[in-house]
Amino acid sequence: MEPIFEQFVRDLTGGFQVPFWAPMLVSLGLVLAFIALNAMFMIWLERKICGRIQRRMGPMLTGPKAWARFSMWTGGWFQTPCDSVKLLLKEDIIPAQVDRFGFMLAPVLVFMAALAVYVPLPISSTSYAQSAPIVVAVADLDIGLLYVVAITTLTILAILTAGWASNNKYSLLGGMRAGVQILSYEIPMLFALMGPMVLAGSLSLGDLVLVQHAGLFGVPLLGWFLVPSFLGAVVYLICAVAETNRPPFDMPEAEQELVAGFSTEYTAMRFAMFYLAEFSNTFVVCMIFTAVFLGGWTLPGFIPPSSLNLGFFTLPYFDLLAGMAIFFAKAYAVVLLLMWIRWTFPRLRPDHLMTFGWKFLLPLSFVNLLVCIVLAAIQQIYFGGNPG
Amino acid sequence: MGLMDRIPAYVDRLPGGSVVMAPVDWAINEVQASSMWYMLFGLACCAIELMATGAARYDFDRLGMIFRATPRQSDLMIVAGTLTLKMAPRVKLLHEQMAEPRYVIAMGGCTTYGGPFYHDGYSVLKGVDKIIPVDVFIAGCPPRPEALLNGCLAMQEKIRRNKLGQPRGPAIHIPPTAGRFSLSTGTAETERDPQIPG
Amino acid sequence: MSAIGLNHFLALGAVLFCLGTYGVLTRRNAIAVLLSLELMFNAVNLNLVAFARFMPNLDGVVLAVFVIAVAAAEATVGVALVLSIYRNFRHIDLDQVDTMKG
Amino acid sequence: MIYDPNPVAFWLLAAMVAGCALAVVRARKLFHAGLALVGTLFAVAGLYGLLQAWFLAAVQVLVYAGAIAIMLLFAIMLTHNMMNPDLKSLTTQPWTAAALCLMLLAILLGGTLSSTWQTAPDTTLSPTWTPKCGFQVAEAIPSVQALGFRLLDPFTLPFEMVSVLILVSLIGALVVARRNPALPEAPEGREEKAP
Repeated sequence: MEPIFEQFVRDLTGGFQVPFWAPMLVSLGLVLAFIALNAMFMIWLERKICGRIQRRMGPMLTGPKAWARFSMWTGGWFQTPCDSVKLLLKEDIIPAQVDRFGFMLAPVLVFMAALAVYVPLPISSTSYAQSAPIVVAVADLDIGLLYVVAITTLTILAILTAGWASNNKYSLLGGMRAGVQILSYEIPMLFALMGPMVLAGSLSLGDLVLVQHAGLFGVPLLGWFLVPSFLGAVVYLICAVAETNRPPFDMPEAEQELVAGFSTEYTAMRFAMFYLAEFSNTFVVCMIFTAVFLGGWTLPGFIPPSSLNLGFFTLPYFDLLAGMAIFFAKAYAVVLLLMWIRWTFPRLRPDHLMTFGWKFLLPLSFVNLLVCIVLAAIQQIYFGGNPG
Repeated sequence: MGLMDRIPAYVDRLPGGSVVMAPVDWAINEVQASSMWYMLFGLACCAIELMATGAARYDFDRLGMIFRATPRQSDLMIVAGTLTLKMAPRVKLLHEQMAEPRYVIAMGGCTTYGGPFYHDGYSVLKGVDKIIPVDVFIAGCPPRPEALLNGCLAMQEKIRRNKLGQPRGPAIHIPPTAGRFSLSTGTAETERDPQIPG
Repeated sequence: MSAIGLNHFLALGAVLFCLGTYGVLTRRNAIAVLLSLELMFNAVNLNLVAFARFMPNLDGVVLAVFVIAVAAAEATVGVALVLSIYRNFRHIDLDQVDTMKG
Repeated sequence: MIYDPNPVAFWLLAAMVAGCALAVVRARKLFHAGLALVGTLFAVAGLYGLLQAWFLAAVQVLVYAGAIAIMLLFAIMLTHNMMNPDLKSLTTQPWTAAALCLMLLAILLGGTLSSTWQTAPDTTLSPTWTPKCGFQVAEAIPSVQALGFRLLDPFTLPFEMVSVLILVSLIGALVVARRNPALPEAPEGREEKAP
């Protein structure tokens, strides 16, 4: 089997061998572009949906006016690019009393974490010109799920650093709240993910998806881990909202008490990096939810052909494209769910948050793990091997 | 904006420099006008109207205006309400903490000239422009949300007339009988009723 | 640059261990001592994993996992002690913590 | 063949380990020392990756950098003024300790470098790891499964003992750190001021 990128280039150019660093550079560029464009789109979508939920219209005036006249849903689509460019052009303030090293390090760290977490996420698979289907990801790591959870801890570090280095009591409180919150919600999250790990017998995200496609007890749809580890899915979703500091778990940046939390002293570019990373992380947890609980790029009983004959033209890599379309459709469905949650529920109190996490979600995730172990044992005894 | 202030002065002097600068000016102004993030603070009764303007019926967000709680991230300061002498230094400090480019709207009579406290208000600052530069004055006590929206549109118009490296124009005054604001298209002075989605 | 062998990793582990020792000896702040202790733990772990790789035997990695778990327990107790000292003395300067029944 | 890691990666990571460790023991602000510790931990995780112990690298980042280091940072924040450089209170007897540590280093290096280790040929894995785009990474050995079997078969007792140890230390930490209402506390006003 050959890496998809190198194969693609060779097909396109007729035998050109790419140097070893080219796939890394290309994937870095692709992920960067994806983060920027996707975050812009998500922010716009969030503002439109927020408007809809609150009986408003959201941004209407940026971009060509005809779009806004057509329907309120299409208006203001140029809003987020405007915001981004404005943030780039604004004055960059580093207050005199801050700890300069930490202050400048924190946004870079948080962005690095947001970037690095994309590595093992599988978005599709292809069997075009391959003996067996291969998973399309930057690198489908053997320890993918563990890697993702580990990298998330870098975000805590960055937020703590931002809070401490700003030399501002609101920032410090916000940073510490964020740290405590992410740290304590990471544990039920990991235990919630352990159910699927046990069911699939693997930590690789690509394997998880393939196992789900194969089905549980021989039934395809049952294989979506949403079904056997339903509790785990619910716990993961709640923890994911808490991890990304989104309402109703946004104590770290509660405007009423903490101004803007850990990002209080940040201006322009540096603030934009925090913002971008936050939305990128939101999308990442949705992608993980899709891959781990919703069957990733597959649909039950649907295997797209590796190339599509359109009569006048044969479209190669059709299964790759179809898989990507399915994957992103599912991921955006989860994004919409998160937005619905965000604009519906009021904010929790910090002590309620801790109680909820430790006394409710953690036992629930243990129960889920137990259920998954029993199911995996049944599968192993009566149907042979792991579900895959 | 250290760099942004110096470059246009050089470019403008070159032959054909203004041709280069015009689209740049247009783009920068358009971007700034489309995303004026205002600072979340209110001083008195005008703040209630400010909240109403941000809420469902009038909806600041359609102008691309969202609130930021910290001055570091906001572009626009809406001084809403009676500014007492005790509060004045804080407002000045908040204005100084905002990053350039920053704009100020003085909302209502009190912030414009002292309002009802003009004669006897020993504790009231008679005009916020005594401590910080103001771009738009909105009359009214308090101004209706339509007037505030009108002021924001005027603010946008003023930003669109900016030229890099040159001082800003004089302040704009919005009279209390400002025209109606059309909520569907965002243009001023139409007679249509507000359309509310849903 | 010559090929990297086992000795390179062992030397790096030794350097890391000595730096940790230096920190433990010179720091007076309790948390700084804890930080330096973590350096020493890591030096040992590095050696274990290097041995596990170069004389192919998984036991080194298993031991490293145990070391990490023990380090977690150590850090928990250490931080609890530091907080307790801080509550009684309002500082965590190890040279000054010399009274019993604080 | 003997496993042969990439020298460029090794020297980069080694420099990062040594530099960050030096910062841990010499930094003026304690928070910077904590940040440098996290840097060291990440570099060591990178070295584990270089040694193809992927699972251990992830555990290092997750447990060490993610939990232990963050807990230490919290302790720093709870016991310190935000911007207190506390330079004077940080180090004592630097030169004596340096001499001692150099002696220790000489002994350790002499010991390790003079002895011959029985490095065995490695038949189980591909010698080099090259990251591939859209491709399963070369079978990471020691793989998670092998490690799991190893943990559960010969090392069952230590494994259980470690879990008991963690439980005991957790309870002990709670007992130690709990506020005892019977005992009087030091007054709040006395900030840490080392003589």
